[in-house]
Amino acid sequence: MLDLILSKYNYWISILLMMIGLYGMIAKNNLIKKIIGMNIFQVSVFLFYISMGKVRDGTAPIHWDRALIYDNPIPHVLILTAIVVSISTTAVALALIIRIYKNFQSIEEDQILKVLAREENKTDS
Amino acid sequence: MIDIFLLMFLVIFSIYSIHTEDLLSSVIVLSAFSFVMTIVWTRLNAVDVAFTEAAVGAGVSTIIFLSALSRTKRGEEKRVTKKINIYNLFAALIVIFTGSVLVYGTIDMPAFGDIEAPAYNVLAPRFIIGSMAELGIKNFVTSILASYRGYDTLGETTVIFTAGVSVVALLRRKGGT
Amino acid sequence: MILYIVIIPLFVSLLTPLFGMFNRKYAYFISLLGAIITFLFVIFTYKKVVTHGKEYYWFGGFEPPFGIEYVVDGLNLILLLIISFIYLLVIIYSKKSSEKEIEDKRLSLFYCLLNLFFTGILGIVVTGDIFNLYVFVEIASLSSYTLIALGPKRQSLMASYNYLILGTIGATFVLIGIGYIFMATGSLNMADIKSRLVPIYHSKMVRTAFTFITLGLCLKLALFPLHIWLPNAYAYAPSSVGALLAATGTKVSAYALIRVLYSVFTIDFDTNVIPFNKVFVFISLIAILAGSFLALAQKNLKKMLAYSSIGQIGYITLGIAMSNEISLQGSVLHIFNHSLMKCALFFIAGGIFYKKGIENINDMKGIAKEMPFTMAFFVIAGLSLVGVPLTVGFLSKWYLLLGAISQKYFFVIPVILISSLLSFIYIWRVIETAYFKDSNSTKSSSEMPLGMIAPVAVVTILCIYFGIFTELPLLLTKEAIRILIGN
Amino acid sequence: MENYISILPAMVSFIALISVPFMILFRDYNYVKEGISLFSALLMFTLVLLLGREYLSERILYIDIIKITPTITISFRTDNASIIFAGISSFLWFITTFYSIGYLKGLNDKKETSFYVFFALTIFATTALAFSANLITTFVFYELITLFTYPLVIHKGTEDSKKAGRKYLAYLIGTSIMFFLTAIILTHFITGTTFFNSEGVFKKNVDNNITLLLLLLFIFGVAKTAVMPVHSWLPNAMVAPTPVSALLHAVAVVKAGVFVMYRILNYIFTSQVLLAIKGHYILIVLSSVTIIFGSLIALRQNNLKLRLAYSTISQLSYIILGLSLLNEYATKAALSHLIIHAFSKITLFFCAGAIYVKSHITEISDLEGIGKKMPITMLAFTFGSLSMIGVPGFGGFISKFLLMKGIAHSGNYFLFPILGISTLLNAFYFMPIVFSAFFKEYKFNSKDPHYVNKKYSLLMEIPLLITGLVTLVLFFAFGGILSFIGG
Repeated sequence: MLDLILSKYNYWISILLMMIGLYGMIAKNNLIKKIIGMNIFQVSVFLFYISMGKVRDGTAPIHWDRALIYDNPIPHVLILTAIVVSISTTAVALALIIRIYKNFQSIEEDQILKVLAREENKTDS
Repeated sequence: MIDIFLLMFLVIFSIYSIHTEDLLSSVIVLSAFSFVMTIVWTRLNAVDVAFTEAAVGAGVSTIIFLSALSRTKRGEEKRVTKKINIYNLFAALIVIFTGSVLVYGTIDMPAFGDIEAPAYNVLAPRFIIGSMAELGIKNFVTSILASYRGYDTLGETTVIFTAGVSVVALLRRKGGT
Repeated sequence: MILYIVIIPLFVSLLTPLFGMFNRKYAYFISLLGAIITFLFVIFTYKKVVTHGKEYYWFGGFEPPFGIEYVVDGLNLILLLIISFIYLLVIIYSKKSSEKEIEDKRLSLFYCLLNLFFTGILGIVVTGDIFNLYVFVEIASLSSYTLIALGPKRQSLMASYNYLILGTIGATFVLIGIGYIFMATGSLNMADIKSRLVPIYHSKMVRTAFTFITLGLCLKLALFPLHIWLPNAYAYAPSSVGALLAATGTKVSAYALIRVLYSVFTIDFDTNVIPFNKVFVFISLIAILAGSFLALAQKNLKKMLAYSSIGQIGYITLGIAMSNEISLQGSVLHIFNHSLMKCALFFIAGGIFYKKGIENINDMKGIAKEMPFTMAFFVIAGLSLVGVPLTVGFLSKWYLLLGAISQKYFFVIPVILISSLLSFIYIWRVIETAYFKDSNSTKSSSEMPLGMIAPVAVVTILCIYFGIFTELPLLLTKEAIRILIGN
Repeated sequence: MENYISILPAMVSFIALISVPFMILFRDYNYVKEGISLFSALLMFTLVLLLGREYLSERILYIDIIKITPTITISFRTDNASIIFAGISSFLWFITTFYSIGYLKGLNDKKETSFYVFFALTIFATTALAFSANLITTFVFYELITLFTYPLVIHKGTEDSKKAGRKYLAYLIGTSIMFFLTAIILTHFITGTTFFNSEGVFKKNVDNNITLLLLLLFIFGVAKTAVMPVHSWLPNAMVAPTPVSALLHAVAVVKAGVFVMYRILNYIFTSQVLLAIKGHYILIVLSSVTIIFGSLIALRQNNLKLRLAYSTISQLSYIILGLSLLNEYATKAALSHLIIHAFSKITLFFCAGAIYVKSHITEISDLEGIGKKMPITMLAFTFGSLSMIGVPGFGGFISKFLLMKGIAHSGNYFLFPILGISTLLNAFYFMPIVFSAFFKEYKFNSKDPHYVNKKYSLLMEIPLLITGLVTLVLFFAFGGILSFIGG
């Protein structure tokens, strides 16, 4: 059991981090806070991938004459792509938030939803 | 041992970043989180990724956050209503569920650093050998990125382009072209 | 050949803002040209696939699983056809509609994003590499977030934001799932993964991977409890975008789900190793009923259509879940058919908004006198949604029923019938208001402009055409499922 | 020549459909529009006669119009029952058109075009139903009848009529989708076919309980038969203009239900199967109950049209009873009652409409002495009533006589008293009207004493006299028709 925990501690921690991020994304009311949670969530997934690429006694995946074992380069490649995706999503999200703030003078979800609900009632009646 | 410490730092930073009500400090701590992550990745020999994260995650991302904050509001509003608590409980349930599925999946994973893991034995050898032999590129990550999985990179560029166009489309002011 | 299908829209998306700087009209014409050329390439591919059975492209010449592979077989061929066709119509339709709904200065960027979205969904459809799939999912998602946010009302911003949050959760779940799969198999090529997975089906990693990819795709697909982002997103997006998303967006996610369930995993895994399919059938049935009931409660026409989409997505997943050849065929047919009819219905809702500025059903009293053709098309597309024989909607529902019966899931029959009845009621509510209530205005006629009504006419006629001349869709889907299950 | 003939069953119904665009085109020219209606009715009747000749020369015509899937087709065929049904519908369409001209003009109706259009459409669906060769085709046209009659039901445009219209739709569409369609799907699943076959489609190995379940589903699904738990839509539909009640809710629509029942009992189940599972007793009991209770409720109605409606409910069950006795005489009785009731009931409705146009009287208690003002109308009314009661010398006697023969043959002697009571009840609710109309003093209608509308009365009186006389003629000319039925 102890072996199980110790041999995979990187994964456990990255899962813990993911869950912290995911919680922030779902539970927080502030729009920017959600995006912060999203960042943590995604970066933790990246940590999970990178941990997967590590090989015991491996060296960095760069050609080296004295190297015996290289680390797995594939997760690195995938994560390079994913980081870019993540930052792009963040940028779009923040741009959206700026627009939302301009329109509603608020970045609190429940306040905005209240305003919207009021508007909807008005158009219906 | 230092790895454990770094990981603990990550946990603390992330919790603080989510928890604090001051958005500015939250962003700064997020940046620190990214920075520690960079160190962790360097220690895991993922040099290229660490570089990128340092530049993009800790750098650019923080700047974007800060500029967004400057255009909106700094503080998160305090609220102690009961309704939100039920909502939080619901969120916690989802998170616990997802987390437990993930943990379940981790049980029979190859151990950390296992050289026998399939992830290392199916595609990787070809890439590691082929990089020098087929392409003559020393950095395997570069060779995979640019050639074997070049289309991902094109996709990645497209994503950046999309984000750029989106930001311009969203934030373009009235009267501009 | 396949490469061009994805590259051309991407290239066009680069050109639109460039030319848009000189004159905004160029952006539209280039997009139109791009859409036509892409459609021609798809037709070309169609002919090749029909004769050769399969078309593939290895990026950079590296053979799979090492390089990224593009594959077009029966299943994604159908998706390619419907997507590129609908996209072409949407571009034609969006000329007038977007000029009215979107600020002038954003117009060229709007077309750019439309093209990027198109690139994304085409990429999802053709790629044979599971990580590449994720990248394309993100391209399509990012562009759709912005497209929704460009909608005419300020509700669109929150709709877009909610979609962004849930969409990102979905996409990241897929990413996690891919990570677990990679860990278990070491491969990223779908076909390769499939063969490597078989001996390790009982691994917990594989099950977790399966759970996460399915969950993530269901979020994107807006399957019932995960649907909350969809109604607002569709209803408040610009009309042409709403139609595009409804007709192609969720369909592509459904396609991705089928691919993952049947080309990465196998029926054996889905049904025997884990009890996934049984659960999934029930979720789908709940989705069908819930979507139909919620649609009944809506006052806003576009929202009603959006909730109806949630019910219809339930049909698609029902066919996927029952996992026999007939039900899968029904599911693919429903993807095809629902694209046609929802496209028509959203086009019509957008046209009414364009001409009269109204969205609420109660305000549409007597509108059939002013827009006789539009409402006639609405009746046809609406009946197709109900599933009346001689329209496309019937065929897919019939196959789903046959699939259910051959699986001995008899409880599916009343659910499908009740939901058809419900959809008849909500469609009828619109028809009744439009035809049999006295209008307040005295205007005699105000049809949509030709550029908008022509696409509506085309899809509506196809709704009837493929309902009567069913050989082509039946043949294509049958072949597609044969390949999908056979391998 | 061969092809031309075999397409005829499909063509007959399409005549009515083709007339529709012309009516819309000439909507501003009243006489042209009416001319088109009359012409197509005549053409249709001629073609039906032609088909009857073909049938007598023992050529069964059959054609597939559309093949949706190999087992689901839209197909048409001819036989004696379909020719009879189509013949009555087209002939009475002709007569009713004359009558409607007078009725609509007399009431100064503004929505003439929509009236004629939907009338023609309903006739189209009815005749197409008559020639349907399988359950799917039947279902399609069965639903179309409901949809096409809805605008006629709410023709007046008042809130009451809309409410009634909604109930009409809810009943007919609801039952048909929930039960009829389920039954069709299950039948298709069990037997692999939906085609009418005089040997039946159920093989011996089908479980009795399932067959029984299917029978029940069919009985409740075909609500147009107005058998008693599913009858209440019919009185509701009486808000429609009287020509509609006359042709559609006394002939076309309800007879469509009965006709479908005939097809199902004889061409899906067959008497052997039904006798084996004793399923016909369900029908016998239901129809006996309906016969008695329909008459009892009719007795309590003071509104003339409502009394006629409940009488229709009761009379339709004679036909159902005839069908469910499963012997040659009873079936003959059913088919002949289909004809006789059509002529008798349409006469009665015509009279009700003529009275309404002339004096705006709707209640029976106000009819005293009306026979002195409208002798021709009330004479025809008397003929119709006598035929309904089954007095010798009128057509109604023949079918009742045959029915008794059928009962005797089947051995269910307990049905005799039911028939007797029902005949008495018939006399009770018709004869007082006739007596008070002829033998009581004419009172001024207190509501609007000066209202006597004499315009166009001849256009109404001639048709109702013709149909009234036909009930008389049928008694003497029945030998020929009977031999046609028997053949």
